[in-house]
Amino acid sequence: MIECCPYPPYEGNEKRGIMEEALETGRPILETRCITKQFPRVLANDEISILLNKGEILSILGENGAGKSTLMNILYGLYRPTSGEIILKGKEISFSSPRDAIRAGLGMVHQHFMLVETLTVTENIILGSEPSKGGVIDYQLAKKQVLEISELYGLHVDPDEKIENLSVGLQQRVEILKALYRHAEILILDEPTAVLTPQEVEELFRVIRALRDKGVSIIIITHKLEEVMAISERVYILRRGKLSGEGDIKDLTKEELANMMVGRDVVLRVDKKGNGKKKEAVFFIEDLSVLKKGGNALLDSVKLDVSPGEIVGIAGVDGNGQSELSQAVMGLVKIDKGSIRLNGKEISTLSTRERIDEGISFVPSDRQRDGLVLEMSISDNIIIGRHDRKPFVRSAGRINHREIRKYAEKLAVDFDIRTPSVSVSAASLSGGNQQKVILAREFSRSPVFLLLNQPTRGLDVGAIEYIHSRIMEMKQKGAAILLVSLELEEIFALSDRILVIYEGQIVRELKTNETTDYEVGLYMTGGRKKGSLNDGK
Amino acid sequence: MSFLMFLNTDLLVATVRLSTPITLAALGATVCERAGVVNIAMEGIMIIGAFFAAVTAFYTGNPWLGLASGVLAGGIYSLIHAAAAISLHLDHVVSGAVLNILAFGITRYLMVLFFGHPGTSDAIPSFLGDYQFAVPLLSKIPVLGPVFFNQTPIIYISFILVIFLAWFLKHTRTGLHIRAAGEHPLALETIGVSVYKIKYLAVFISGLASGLAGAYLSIENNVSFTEGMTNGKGFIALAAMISGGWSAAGSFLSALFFGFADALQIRFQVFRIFHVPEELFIIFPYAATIIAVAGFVRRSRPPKADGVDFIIEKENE
Amino acid sequence: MKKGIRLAVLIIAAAMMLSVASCKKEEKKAEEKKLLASMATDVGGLGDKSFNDGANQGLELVKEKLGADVKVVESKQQTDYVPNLIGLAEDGSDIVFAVGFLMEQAVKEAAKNNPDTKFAGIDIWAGDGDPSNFMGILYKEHESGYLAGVVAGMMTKEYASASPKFNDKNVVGVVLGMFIPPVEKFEVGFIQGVKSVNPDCKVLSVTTGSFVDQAKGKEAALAMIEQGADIVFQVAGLTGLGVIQACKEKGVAAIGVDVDQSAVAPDTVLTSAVKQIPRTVYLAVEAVKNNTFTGGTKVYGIEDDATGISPFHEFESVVPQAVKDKVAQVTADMKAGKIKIETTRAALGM
Amino acid sequence: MTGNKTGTKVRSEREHMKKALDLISVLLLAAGAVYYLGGSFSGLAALSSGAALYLFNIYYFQGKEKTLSAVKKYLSRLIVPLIGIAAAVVSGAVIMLLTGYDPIESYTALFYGGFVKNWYVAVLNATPLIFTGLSIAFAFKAGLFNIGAEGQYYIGAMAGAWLGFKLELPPLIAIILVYAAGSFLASLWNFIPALLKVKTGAHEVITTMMFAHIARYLSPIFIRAFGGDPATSTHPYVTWELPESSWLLSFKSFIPDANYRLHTGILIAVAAAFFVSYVLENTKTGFEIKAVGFNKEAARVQGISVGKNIFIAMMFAGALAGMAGITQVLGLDHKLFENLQAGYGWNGISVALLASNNPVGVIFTSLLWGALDAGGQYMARTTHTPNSIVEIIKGIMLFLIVAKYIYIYAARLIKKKKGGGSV
Repeated sequence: MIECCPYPPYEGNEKRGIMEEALETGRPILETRCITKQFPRVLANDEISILLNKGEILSILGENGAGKSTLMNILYGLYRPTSGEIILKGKEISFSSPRDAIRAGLGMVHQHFMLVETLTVTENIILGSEPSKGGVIDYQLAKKQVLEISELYGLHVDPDEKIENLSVGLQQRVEILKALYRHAEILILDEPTAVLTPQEVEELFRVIRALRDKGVSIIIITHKLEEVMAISERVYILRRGKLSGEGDIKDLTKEELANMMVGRDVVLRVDKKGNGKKKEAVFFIEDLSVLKKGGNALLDSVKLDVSPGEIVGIAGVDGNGQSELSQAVMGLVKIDKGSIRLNGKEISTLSTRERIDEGISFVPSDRQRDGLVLEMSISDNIIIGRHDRKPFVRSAGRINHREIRKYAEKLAVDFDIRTPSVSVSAASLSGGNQQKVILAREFSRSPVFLLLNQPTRGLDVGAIEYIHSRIMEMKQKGAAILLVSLELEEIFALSDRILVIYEGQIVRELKTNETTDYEVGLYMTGGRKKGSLNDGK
Repeated sequence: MSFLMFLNTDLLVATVRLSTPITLAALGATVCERAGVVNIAMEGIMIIGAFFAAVTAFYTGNPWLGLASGVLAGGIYSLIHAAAAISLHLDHVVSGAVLNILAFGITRYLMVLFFGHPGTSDAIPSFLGDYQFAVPLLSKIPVLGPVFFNQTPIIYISFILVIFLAWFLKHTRTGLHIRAAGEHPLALETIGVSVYKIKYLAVFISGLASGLAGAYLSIENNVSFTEGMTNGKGFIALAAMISGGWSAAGSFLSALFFGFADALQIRFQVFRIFHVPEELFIIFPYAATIIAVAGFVRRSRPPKADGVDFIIEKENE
Repeated sequence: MKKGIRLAVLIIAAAMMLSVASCKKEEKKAEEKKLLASMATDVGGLGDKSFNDGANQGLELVKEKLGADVKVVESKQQTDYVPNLIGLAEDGSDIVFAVGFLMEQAVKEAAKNNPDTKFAGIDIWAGDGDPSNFMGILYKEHESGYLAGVVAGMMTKEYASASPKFNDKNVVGVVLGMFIPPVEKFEVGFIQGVKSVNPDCKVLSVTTGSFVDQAKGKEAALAMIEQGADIVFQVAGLTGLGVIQACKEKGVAAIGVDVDQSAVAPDTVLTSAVKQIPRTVYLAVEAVKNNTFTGGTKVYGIEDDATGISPFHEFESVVPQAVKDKVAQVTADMKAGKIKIETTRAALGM
Repeated sequence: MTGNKTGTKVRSEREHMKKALDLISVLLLAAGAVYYLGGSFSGLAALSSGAALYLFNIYYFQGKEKTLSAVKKYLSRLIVPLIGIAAAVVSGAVIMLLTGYDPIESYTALFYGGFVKNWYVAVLNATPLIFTGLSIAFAFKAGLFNIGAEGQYYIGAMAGAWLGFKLELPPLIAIILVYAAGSFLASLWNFIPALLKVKTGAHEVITTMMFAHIARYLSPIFIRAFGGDPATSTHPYVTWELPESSWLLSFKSFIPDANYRLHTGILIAVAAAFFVSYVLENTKTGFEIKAVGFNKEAARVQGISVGKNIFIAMMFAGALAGMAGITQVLGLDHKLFENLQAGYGWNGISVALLASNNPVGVIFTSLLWGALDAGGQYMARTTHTPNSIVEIIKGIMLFLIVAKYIYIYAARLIKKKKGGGSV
């Protein structure tokens, strides 16, 4: 056994009294001692000791990649720690699979929902703990049980609906029900607010508090300072796999937290100076509709315009037509009605290829699925789309590897892509660097119109800052930018105008400096009666 | 001569007989692929099943033991696929292709060992075709009676399996787990069910079913094993499963369709309706399948994680 | 782990010792020069219950009666033919048989390059330009087919009452494997035989497209039986086993092919249209032994007892004397060259 | 000034010399390959001296380290296949022992027969395999499984024979035209599967396989149409012989001791492999096909037409498999047999997988497969071991070489052992 002090001195932390205090009260339910997890190339957790009291809401704060998820996966039995111990209700335990963790009363709501989309709510909730007789599932009983629990905790959801037809908020609800169904006493929520509207976040917090009042102990993993301040009672801060601080919320300020999390002061404010007055719009969408196969509209008569040097934000809950909008702009989906014009030219009849040639650049939301060919090299990913253009191709379709390499190396420097070589595969890069490869490709085309769909999804603060600054640079250069994001923070940080999308319609247009995130959130959930666009002006 | 006189009950009975091995293999493949493991090894598994069924029936004189050993041999042989595709993370198609190649080598090698000569085995003393059984009353129903209720054991088993597997996938814990494993394996793993175990089980089930298909060929439909007697039926089963939309009932219907087309072409030849080379008749079921796939079968969706390798602990987090 | 390695080493060591031991045994080989007869199969390989197996049986016969050594090699693809034939010649064979019409080109090449070895080709024709150490052996399959047809034609109508196996529909059938020359000759001969004694009889015919698909053969036979066929002639190799099975289950009669197939289902196989490959193989080897081997084509037929039908075995009592007499008479006519039998469907206007 | 100039001059001289030596080594390698494939083992000497010169060149101009790293690079590529082959050979030996055959005698015959005695048969076997292997590998690169290569092979063979009869042209022109038109027809055989794939999403595994069955049963009809009169002809179920103008050149015409059956189709196959490799690595078409094969979505977003590239890949794959048939007819048989057990499409899958879909790798895996087949025949003839053992060994080999994860497990196990031992 490796010697490890249960309460290591944290960097710059003198408030050790809380720990001892908590221990003295004698109600810790879960404790980790010196958990270390070594992955082949990364030390993900380095001697982490935390303590959870019964019936409290605890936050674990840290950037992406700080090791929060690894720690939780260890607690949940998905990973085994390289060393260290876990103590549950005073007894040392070791989980060899999630099954053990679930039996011991742990429940987890993953950031990426662990729901099977083609199955119903009930099937998902009971999965793995099915009420059954001789292996045959008793669906009647299951449904009854699900309804009972959702009644008890006030988490209403239709038990017969398929997951793929539910909103994100409801899906999360199913995830929580899933844990409660297994009698979870400790509930771990991994980045629970990542895709929720402010209203949904509030609702979630209400649920969390209600759960706490019923005796459930809760761990929230997040990188959002505001949430930590709003919901939790105590917080641990992780940085690069190590505990960098902990404390009672009431004793801490936001700035202190930020400092402990990043190791420096963070300013998530971008200088939003425009370049003079508004110019004539270059990009128009009019009356754009995309219908589902069944007939109901995915996009319903969307109308918008973007001017050079302007960033227009599209705010909305996931699944309200954002992806169809970007697909329609890029020509990846058949549109049923409407027009898209760039520089006065109708582009809705053009192929994707021709649209790119007209000066559209696109950063897709799912970089691994739509943005990159992971198996191909970084240099190939940088020039893909222009792989058949000079100077990357000689006559007769022969590829000029030397030019490609030269160009990719230059962009790798320009966009700060950290890699030993541009000839390694894109799969070997971290998420932030992968996103930079996409930016390098798209921004270097000097687009007239730039479509960004969640450009910073899942990235850490440093990368977000960098990408935001590059976006502002494009704005300065006069690109017309349409920004689709699920993170209101990002919309507010970058855009000049905000369009709210709800069920395939643009329900509101708002000026960033004249509105609040709460108001936008209201429209995002269809909260107010769908007004005409002119109301906002 | 009445032009359509071959459209009779016998045609439907023949359809069932011709489609049974395809149905069985396609059912197995359905379970396998619903759990997220692509299986193109049915041809090989069938031939192994057919061989061991015949060998056992030959040496023991008991076709039921032959049935059991053929099914079991198929199951065991399919575990190679499970080990390769699940534990060794080999591409599923590659593993299946290897199994097909191996199966022909193995049976040819063993033929000489067991029977002293290659080609075809000696005839088994008693076969399952002797156990044809007419269900009282039901077999008297016009048309459908003889088709569905006056058949041999494995054909009955195949009917039961269609219903059972459809029910099994929908209504049992294991069925639910299998469906979840093919759609979102991590979701299953995170609630404490071993995805590997479920996948192994599904592959094993598919092996049993393909083994049964093989046994049908060698000890129920006929009385001896012949090298290569599957003659591409395993691949037709693959087609049936895909055009059946990865469902038990769909696979059954697609297999019936192919069997029907095949039965029909034989009758075309018997009646010599068109004076064209025989080979054009033989082609008919294959062409009909293409037309069916092109015309009637819409894009059906495979399980989301079908053929996707599942590794829990990623190397570089 | 270590144990595993040790075990592996042991196994390998054991393997080596064993093989060394077995090598030594074989070193002491008899010096005397025996006659060596060998054959190479076509891609169908042994176990085809047709010409490959037939030739193999011939060699067995040779081994037994002439005391010669024999050697058989199975070809897996077309490219194997020439090296296999030449290889057998180089191994010291006195005569090498090439089996199947697919090997024609190969065996002639091999013969040209190994003038000291005799070659023979089953189902292969030898022309004027071909080497003199090569003998082509052909058979009049249509004669066997014709005789089988005579029996079938009479039994299905005139003598249908002889056994409950026969009905009054006056229909018989032929199931073909793939449509290749020997198969066609059997079928065409059969049809003519049937028609010669029973002009109204309907002869159904199905090609299954495979020589190994028993299920398909069975289905084809069943489809014919449904239409009233009470005698089904199979010319389909292993696929034909399914045909016999179908006849057995449905209680009708089957006619086997190539060899006497009575043993497959004694109560079902009425007779078989045989092709005496073993006998002709034996004759060729004997000719080599007696130094009477000559090149050119040898066409074996009824006059050499190389074609014809097998005994009726269990049906001996069922088949009336009139039929047996007719068979004997037709056989005699054939030997006398009185009967002209077409060999292609085209000639029959099919 | 002067010093600088001399420096440039010296450098350029060195450059020239390097280039010249490189050229010589490439020529040696090429000539060696031609001779070796022609069955002449003197080619091996040329091959090895070419390789030695290549390494020497690196050593002389770039230093020891580069040489070592080059050697390492090539060796590291070979290590897994070699381990796989060795392990399969050992497993085969165990099976033989268990079933009462002598492994040493058998293997001696197998390898002597395959790589020495009947090496030319190995080359003949490999020729169509290279084409079908390339066809399948190329389709795999686009994310497609051309399981029906066998069918395209038949179409190619039929087209080759038909055009061979019809085109009465001078030798070289006839051959070029037969290849062009024949492979075009074979590629058309994949037109409907490609169309269905793009338009309705019908799985190519179903469609190409069904088309393979159809092609297989069309070939006897074709042969009857172009064969002699069965009643009188010398060889009734074979087509007529092609005119000599459309025969491929045989090796014997320039290597006197070559086997007279060995034809230069193998050189066309090797050239095709290098061509496919070039297309994939160095052209925009290859770039797009790989992008579509790896990630359809991302390719689409970048304006690469998925449908177009599926079409190109399917048609090109069809053409390659068709060339296997053409080569077999023009080179080896000079006529079309009814040979329904060719199996080149199936074995093509094996060689493609074994080569991890690397076109140049396909050459070597096809030769290995061809040699094992040829050796298996020799073994079956000279020993008592049945050659179906070769099929089993091939299957095991395939497993052990392709299942790279075995080696990761093994490495981990060894590491753990070591780690555990030291503490």
